[in-house]
Amino acid sequence: MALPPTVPYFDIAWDDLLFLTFGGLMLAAALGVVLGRNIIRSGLAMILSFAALAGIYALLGAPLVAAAQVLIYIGAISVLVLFAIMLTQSKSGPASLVFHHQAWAAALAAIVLALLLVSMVAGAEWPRAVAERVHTATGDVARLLFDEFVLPFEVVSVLLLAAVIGGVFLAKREDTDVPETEAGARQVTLGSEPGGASGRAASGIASATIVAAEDLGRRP
Amino acid sequence: MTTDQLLVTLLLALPIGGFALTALVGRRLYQRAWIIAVGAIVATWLIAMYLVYNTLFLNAYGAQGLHFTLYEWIPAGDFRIEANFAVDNLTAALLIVVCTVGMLVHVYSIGYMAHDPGRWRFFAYLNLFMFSMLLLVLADNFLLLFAAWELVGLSSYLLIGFWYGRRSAALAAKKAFLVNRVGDVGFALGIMAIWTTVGTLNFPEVFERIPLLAESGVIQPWQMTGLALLLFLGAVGKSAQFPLHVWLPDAMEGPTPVSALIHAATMVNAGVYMVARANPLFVQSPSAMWLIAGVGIFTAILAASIAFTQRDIKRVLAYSTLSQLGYMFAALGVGAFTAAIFHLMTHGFFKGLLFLGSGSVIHGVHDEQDMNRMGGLWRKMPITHITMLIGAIAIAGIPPLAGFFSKDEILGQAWKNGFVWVWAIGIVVALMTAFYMFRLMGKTFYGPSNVDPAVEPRVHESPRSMTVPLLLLAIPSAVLGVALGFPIGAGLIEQWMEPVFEGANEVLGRGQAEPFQVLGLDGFLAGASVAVAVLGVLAAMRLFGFRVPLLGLQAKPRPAVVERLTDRLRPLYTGSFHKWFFDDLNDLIFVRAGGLVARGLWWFDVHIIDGAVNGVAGLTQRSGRGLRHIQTGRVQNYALGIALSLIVVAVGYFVAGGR
Amino acid sequence: MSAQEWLAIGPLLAVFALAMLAVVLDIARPGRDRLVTGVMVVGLLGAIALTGYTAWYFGGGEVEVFGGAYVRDALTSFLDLLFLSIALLTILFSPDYLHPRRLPMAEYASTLMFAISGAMLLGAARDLLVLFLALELLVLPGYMLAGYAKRDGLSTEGAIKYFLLGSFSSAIFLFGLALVWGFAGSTRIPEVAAVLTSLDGAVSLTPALTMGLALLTAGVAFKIAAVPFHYWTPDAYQGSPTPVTGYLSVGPKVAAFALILRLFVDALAPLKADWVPFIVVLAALTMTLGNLVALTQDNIKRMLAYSSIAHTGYILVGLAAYAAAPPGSDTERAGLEALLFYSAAYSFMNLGAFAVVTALQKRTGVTSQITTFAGLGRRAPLLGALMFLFLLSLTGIPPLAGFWAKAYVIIAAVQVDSPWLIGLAVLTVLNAAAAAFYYLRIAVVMYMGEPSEQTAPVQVGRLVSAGLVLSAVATILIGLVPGPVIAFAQEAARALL
Amino acid sequence: MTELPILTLVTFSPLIGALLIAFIPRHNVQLVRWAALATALVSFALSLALLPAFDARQAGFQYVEQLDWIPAFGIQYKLGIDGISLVLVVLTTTLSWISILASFGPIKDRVKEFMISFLILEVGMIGVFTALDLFLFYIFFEVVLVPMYLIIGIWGGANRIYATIKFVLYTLAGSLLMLVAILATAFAFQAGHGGDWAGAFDYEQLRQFGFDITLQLFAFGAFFLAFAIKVPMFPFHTWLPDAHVEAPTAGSVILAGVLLKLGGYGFIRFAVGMFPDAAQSYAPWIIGLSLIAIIYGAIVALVQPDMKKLIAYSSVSHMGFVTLGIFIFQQQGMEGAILQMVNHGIITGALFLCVGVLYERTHDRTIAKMGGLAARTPVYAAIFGFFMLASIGLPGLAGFVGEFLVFVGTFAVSPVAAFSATIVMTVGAAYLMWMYQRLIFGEVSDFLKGLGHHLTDMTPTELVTLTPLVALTVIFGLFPGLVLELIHVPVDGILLQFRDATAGVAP
Amino acid sequence: MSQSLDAYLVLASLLFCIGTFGFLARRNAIAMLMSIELMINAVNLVIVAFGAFTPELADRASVIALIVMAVAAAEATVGLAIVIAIYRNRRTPLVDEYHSMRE
Repeated sequence: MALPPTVPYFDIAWDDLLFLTFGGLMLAAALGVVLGRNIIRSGLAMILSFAALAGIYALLGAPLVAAAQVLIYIGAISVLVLFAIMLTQSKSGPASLVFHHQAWAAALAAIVLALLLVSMVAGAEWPRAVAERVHTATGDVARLLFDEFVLPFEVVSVLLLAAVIGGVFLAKREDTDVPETEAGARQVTLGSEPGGASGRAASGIASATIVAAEDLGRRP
Repeated sequence: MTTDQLLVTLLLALPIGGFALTALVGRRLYQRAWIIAVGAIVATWLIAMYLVYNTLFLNAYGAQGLHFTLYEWIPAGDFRIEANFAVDNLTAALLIVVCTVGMLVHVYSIGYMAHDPGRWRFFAYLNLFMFSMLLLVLADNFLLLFAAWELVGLSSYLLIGFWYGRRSAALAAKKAFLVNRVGDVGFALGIMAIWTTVGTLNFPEVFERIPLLAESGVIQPWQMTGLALLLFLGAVGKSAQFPLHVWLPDAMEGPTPVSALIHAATMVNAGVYMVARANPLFVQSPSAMWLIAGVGIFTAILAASIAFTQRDIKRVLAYSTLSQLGYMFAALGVGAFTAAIFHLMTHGFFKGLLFLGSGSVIHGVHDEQDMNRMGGLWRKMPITHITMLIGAIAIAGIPPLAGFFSKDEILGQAWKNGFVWVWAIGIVVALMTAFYMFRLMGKTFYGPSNVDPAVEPRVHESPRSMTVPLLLLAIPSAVLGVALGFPIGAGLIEQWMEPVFEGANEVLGRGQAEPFQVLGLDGFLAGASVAVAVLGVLAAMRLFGFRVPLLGLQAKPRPAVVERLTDRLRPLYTGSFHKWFFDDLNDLIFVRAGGLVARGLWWFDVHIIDGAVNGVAGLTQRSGRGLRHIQTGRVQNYALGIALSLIVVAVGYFVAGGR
Repeated sequence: MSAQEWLAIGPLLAVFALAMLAVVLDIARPGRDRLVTGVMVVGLLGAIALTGYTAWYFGGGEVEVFGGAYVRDALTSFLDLLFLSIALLTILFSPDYLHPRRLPMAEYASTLMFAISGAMLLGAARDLLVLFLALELLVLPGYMLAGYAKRDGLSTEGAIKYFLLGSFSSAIFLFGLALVWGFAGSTRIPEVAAVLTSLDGAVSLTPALTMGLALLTAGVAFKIAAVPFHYWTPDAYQGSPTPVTGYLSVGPKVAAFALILRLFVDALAPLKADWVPFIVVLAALTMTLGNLVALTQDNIKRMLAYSSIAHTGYILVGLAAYAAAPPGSDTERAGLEALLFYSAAYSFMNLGAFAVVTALQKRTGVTSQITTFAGLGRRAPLLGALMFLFLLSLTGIPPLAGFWAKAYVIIAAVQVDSPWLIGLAVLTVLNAAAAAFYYLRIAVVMYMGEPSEQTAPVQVGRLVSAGLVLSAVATILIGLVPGPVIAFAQEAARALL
Repeated sequence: MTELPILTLVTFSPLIGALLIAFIPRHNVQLVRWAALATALVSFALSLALLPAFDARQAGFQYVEQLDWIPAFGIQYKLGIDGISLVLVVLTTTLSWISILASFGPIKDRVKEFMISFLILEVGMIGVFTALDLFLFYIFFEVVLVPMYLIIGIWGGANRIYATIKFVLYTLAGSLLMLVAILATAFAFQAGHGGDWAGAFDYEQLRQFGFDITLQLFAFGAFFLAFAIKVPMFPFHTWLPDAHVEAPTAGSVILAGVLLKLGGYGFIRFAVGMFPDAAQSYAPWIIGLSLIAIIYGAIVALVQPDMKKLIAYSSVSHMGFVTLGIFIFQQQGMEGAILQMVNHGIITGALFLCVGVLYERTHDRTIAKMGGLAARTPVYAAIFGFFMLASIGLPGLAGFVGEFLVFVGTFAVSPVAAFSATIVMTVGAAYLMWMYQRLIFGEVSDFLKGLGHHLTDMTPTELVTLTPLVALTVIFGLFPGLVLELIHVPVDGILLQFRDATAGVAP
Repeated sequence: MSQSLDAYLVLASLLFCIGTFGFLARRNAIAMLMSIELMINAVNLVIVAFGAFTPELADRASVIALIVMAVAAAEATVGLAIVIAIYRNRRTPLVDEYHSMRE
């Protein structure tokens, strides 16, 4: 069954429709991430945003990247983030706890930056770019990875290893958990989690991190 | 080095050696601390007399005198200064006074200082002074003269401040040095000017070139006047002329032999000597000469007026010295160089005599200097009395004693050279001089005794070491005038000084001196002098008493009349008594105002200059402290800062690279 | 890969190997900190020797590995030696601090080695992607080291500030890289440079490149802690365990300059006329603010943090001199030489200064307040003298290393025929004079103050002593005989141009 | 170079001594002291050994030692001396051993550190006078700062930290700017020689190289600031009173005796030697500042309550003569300036020693508290008086000739300047005499009476420190030719070059 | 529209700025971390978009994007570990409460 070349009634290309849909979804979800008062919902919005982005990757003819996006971001990173959220804060707080009082300035800065970036894009000429999209052959990617990109590939594995070793140490709970502070750190209790539980959860996230990281290390 | 050169060198070496030795070992000599110093000076005197004889009487060194160089002192490129010396007639004349008075003062001091624990210091200082003074008269270039100039100042400082424990002595010493320094500044500048314009500082060369340079216009008249006045400023300081006269009376804080030696007979004459020495230079500038005459005669009358009312015996003599020095400068100013030197010599002896006599008096009444607490001493101190009387007559200008000849010469020359006003003032001064000198004599030796009753019985004549010098000094005071100045205008002194002042006289257009006319102008002038002198003497005798032992003449003092007179002239009396308030004026200007300025500048230094320095440091610190606050400790602030900076950088790139 | 290529990457591999060895050793023999330390020291010495050998072997030539992504030239060798020395000194200083606080050595050493490998890779990369990865390999372990004393509230606070801001700037930097990459169409630096050169000068800066450049500038400015991107520095430095602070103040900073050399000087050189004004301004701001704020600090680590900001400013003067000089001139090279020389000199003296602080903190509970130093000149004369030496060098007193560093930077700046650079040189010396104040303040406390209450005898461990001696010798030697280092720096700079 | 590197020996002999002393146990104070003295005497002897073979008539530098140090920039290890350097080197070595001897008593705490600092200080000072490579010169110039910083800061008075930091910061600010100028000129030289660095820091070669006027103005400005602070010239002088007041006696002696001369030497050798045109342009201003310094320093000295402060301000005044003499560019002036440096070093050094002697006994320097010392300590009073008179500029003693030569030179160029400067003859005498009168004359003050038998006359050690200075003061006063002969040729050279260079430039 | 590189770049820019805003405005450490992930994703989108429109870069873009993802993962790992560590000390995830060190 052949689809019509354009979307019926709207007279826009299917591609464009998909682009607008995914793009709109992604931005909306991203806004949800930064504006949401409930941090858990923010996390979920992030997943949605990543998923929409995966759609855009697919639309751009990069299926491998799209797949990796789903696996890595949605499958691993987002989960980690959600774990961490659970661990540090369960309830949504009032706006004052969510936003810094410099939020208005932050908004202003972000808008100015956006204007700059958009105006840049509008006037840009890219000497190498072509008007038509090109498609990627997945096989070429693999070859490149072990030829031209062999050094980056190796470095990434080292990087992950380093992250794991350090991460495990930092997140590891120790029995002799005596705070030794130089100037006497301020103990501010805001979260609702009792200490013991948080400690155990920390070990959990650490191992999850290791798993995720090793997973990532193997996959590409 | 010839024998004579060696002798000149010895002339300097002996006293400085004496100084060094006495300073090092004098303390160990105890009572005989004087032995080295006096020995050295006696030897010096002998050598000096030999040289004087050679110069003046044998004319052994020719008209130019003996010149020689010891070594090169300052070799700085074109500025080459040698340590060179000269003995000519002028020097010889000075040597007579300096060495003779100096030697007698040394001897006199043996007795006078016998009981002072610091006597070794005293003799060392005296020797140092003799060295400096001899260097001054022997020096053959301006810088060496200047060096000696400063050294005599130093000796004077040391000797005035000899009793350092007395605050007044210390202050007087400092004052003397500093006031002298003011003059020295001028002298130094004059020397620089000479070197810059003439290119040398050696006397013979300078005096040879100066007339040529002035004639050819290389040195403009105004420059010449400036030059002369700068040098004269030095003379004003050293010879205590107005307005730098203030130090000399205070200098009487020193032991009396010092007053006699330095502040009457020798050092204060240095200014006169210098102007006389540099006569070829001064005569090039008539206006400078006029000013010198003016300053001289003004000082003469000013000082005389103060001497009227002083009570301290040494102060009267000090003001008298000022006054007589004023005469000498007046003489120099009117072009009567010979007369100036003549008066210098006679004055050196009789004023030395008077000072030593006053010292003897002070010694006799146990360190009392107030004349109101003396009186009637003629009986107890006969030698002192007689010798001082000779000195007083001499200074009053009564013939045939020494003062008459030299003073008359000055006044006569002033009239004849067209400075009638100088003569007029001079004659008034002569009157005053006679008066205050006999006021002194009357209050000290005649009339009723006002001596402290506790001391009265112990008043005695001084020991021989003191009286012998008095006697020895009385002789020249009495006869030197006749010996050198007779016949008037053609005496020995004229012959001696003729080669020295030949050039100057030529420039001033003065030919061979006319022979003295008893019945002409000369006679009139001489008569006037004698008349006022006698008048002054008589007036003083009438008011303050007198006594002529041999003739049995005597009069009682009349304090009541004196009282009435002073009451009638109260403002004048007060002014005179307070030395016309010069000291107060100086105190106001230099001490108080100067102190204020200094304090003001110090404040400026601490608060403005240093304040600026510390202010910059403080500002830096403060800005550092201010900038600390951007580090709030909150990550979001930091991030916002970074984001804003990023925007600035991006905009910057757009603006700067917007092509 | 040929043997030559293996040799070229030998030092890097060695450090990787050491990083893993540390963990393996810990697994095999848990808790043997001294063993780990020993192995690390020996290994690093070996690596240094190996680097020296490679440097000698390749001489002035260059070898490309991985298809040109990695290059070994004189610059690589220079930087490798420097980073390895930094690593060695840091390892020497650390046990005395870690052990009393019961912090394990193995993870520490491993993480440090990873960071160093990142630094070394930065100095050798000729590929934008590798540069980015190397940068991450450098900073990620850095975050963890900063928070290594994880029971210490200040340490973790510093770490999270460092991490958050660092990641933020990494994202910015990455965006910039992506734009440049999209513009140039290649990740290989020579190709990027070729594309940029081929552009006509008149239209060199398209909006896209402009934005890319802006993002990159901001990114690297953050990494070197240039004002106004410096905010993380004082907090991270103050919070970190003291030996880590020492490392952070030199390792990542010099490595970030290596990044600048490879990215800005190599790839973006054709655009240098566009970015030089920013470097000038950054340099001026950085040194001035660093010094001004350092004046008022009471905590020595924080003070040295601000001081290190100021030193960044001085190093930037060298970069500015390079950038402002006409292309191809000797002057251009002088700027780079100055940058390299300064980095080397600065590393030794700054590490030395931190090492003294570390030595004092062997006893737990010793704070970093400047008062800690009170009477040190009396309590531990040698330690005090060494501190004084390092402070003098930091001040720039001849004939120590720091003096030559400043002189070199200034000589590079005054060579450029530009009033801006002359002004920068003058600003540099004015800053140096102001800086003397706070360095001397420590000397004042050490020598002229009276010891405070807590005067326990200071014991300095053998390793720390060795490290201190090494730093001191380097500081003095570079001062007395700067010739060899200059020659090496010249060769390195030549390799770049 | 097969000959004995005698200049290196002279320069670094104190360093060797310092290193040896470092190995002497801390508690063996006496050995430390004597070792330091021995070291200083050795370097003194070595510096004297330079004299016999020195040819005063030969232009250029002698005993030159030259080694490449940093070939990349043409930086050399180059030492050499001419008459000016020689005189100042000997002055340094002389004052050094005297100062060390003078610290035997006063320095009781941390003697070892003191002696080491002092010897290193000596190295720096000698090095400044012998270095012929600008970079080397700069290094020595800076090296001096550190030990002096310690000497004032550790062994100084109550307010020592303020004083020492002020001293260092002030000096550093100036000298660092000079570094910029040195590097800029070196680069100009290099650029003028086709990019060849060889000789770019070599003083003799730089002198031959005509720098363009813009660079000269800039570089001279920087050099000027460095040296003006060191001299110190008004208005950069405020560090000096503080530093003097707080410094220990030996520190003050060296500070006044040698450190200030680094500035004067720098002016003559480098600022004028290398940038004659700029020197010409700036000269009127510098002369003006010198005159202000001369008079201002003297007037402010009048009202100082503290002996050391008074002498410090008198130093400002006296050093004004040095700058004045240099910048009138006239032979007598410049020779006078150098002579004045030497003489001021001796005399003011001695005055500080005298103050130290009194301070040792009274632990006070307030003039108002003293009085009548002549009665209690006659020898001290005599020696103090001697140096007071020398400082006033009494003919026959050392102070006079230099001062007068400066006057003469100044008068030849500008009578007005000379007029203003001579005022100080009076004021200068006034403050010293006033101080002397208050200290020495009059009745013994209550404060001194209270000290009882602690107020002793001078000890033999103190006499040994001061006697050589007395001798030198007399010798240089009577035979200034000893110094003038040595400096004549170099001064001629500098002025000749100055005239050649500025002949084309209208003033 | 979807055939235009510009459109993707605009989309990516907007996403980047939303991330920036989140980073600047949120107080919670994890929220900030998420914002950073958004920013990195924006860059990845730029990379893939370039790849899609530039023939030479087509394959390479995918590789680079994958590698960047891996880096992001490593960063997240480290970040979360640090967050956990500090949470254990401070008991709050609110970053602006961490201001023991300032000025």
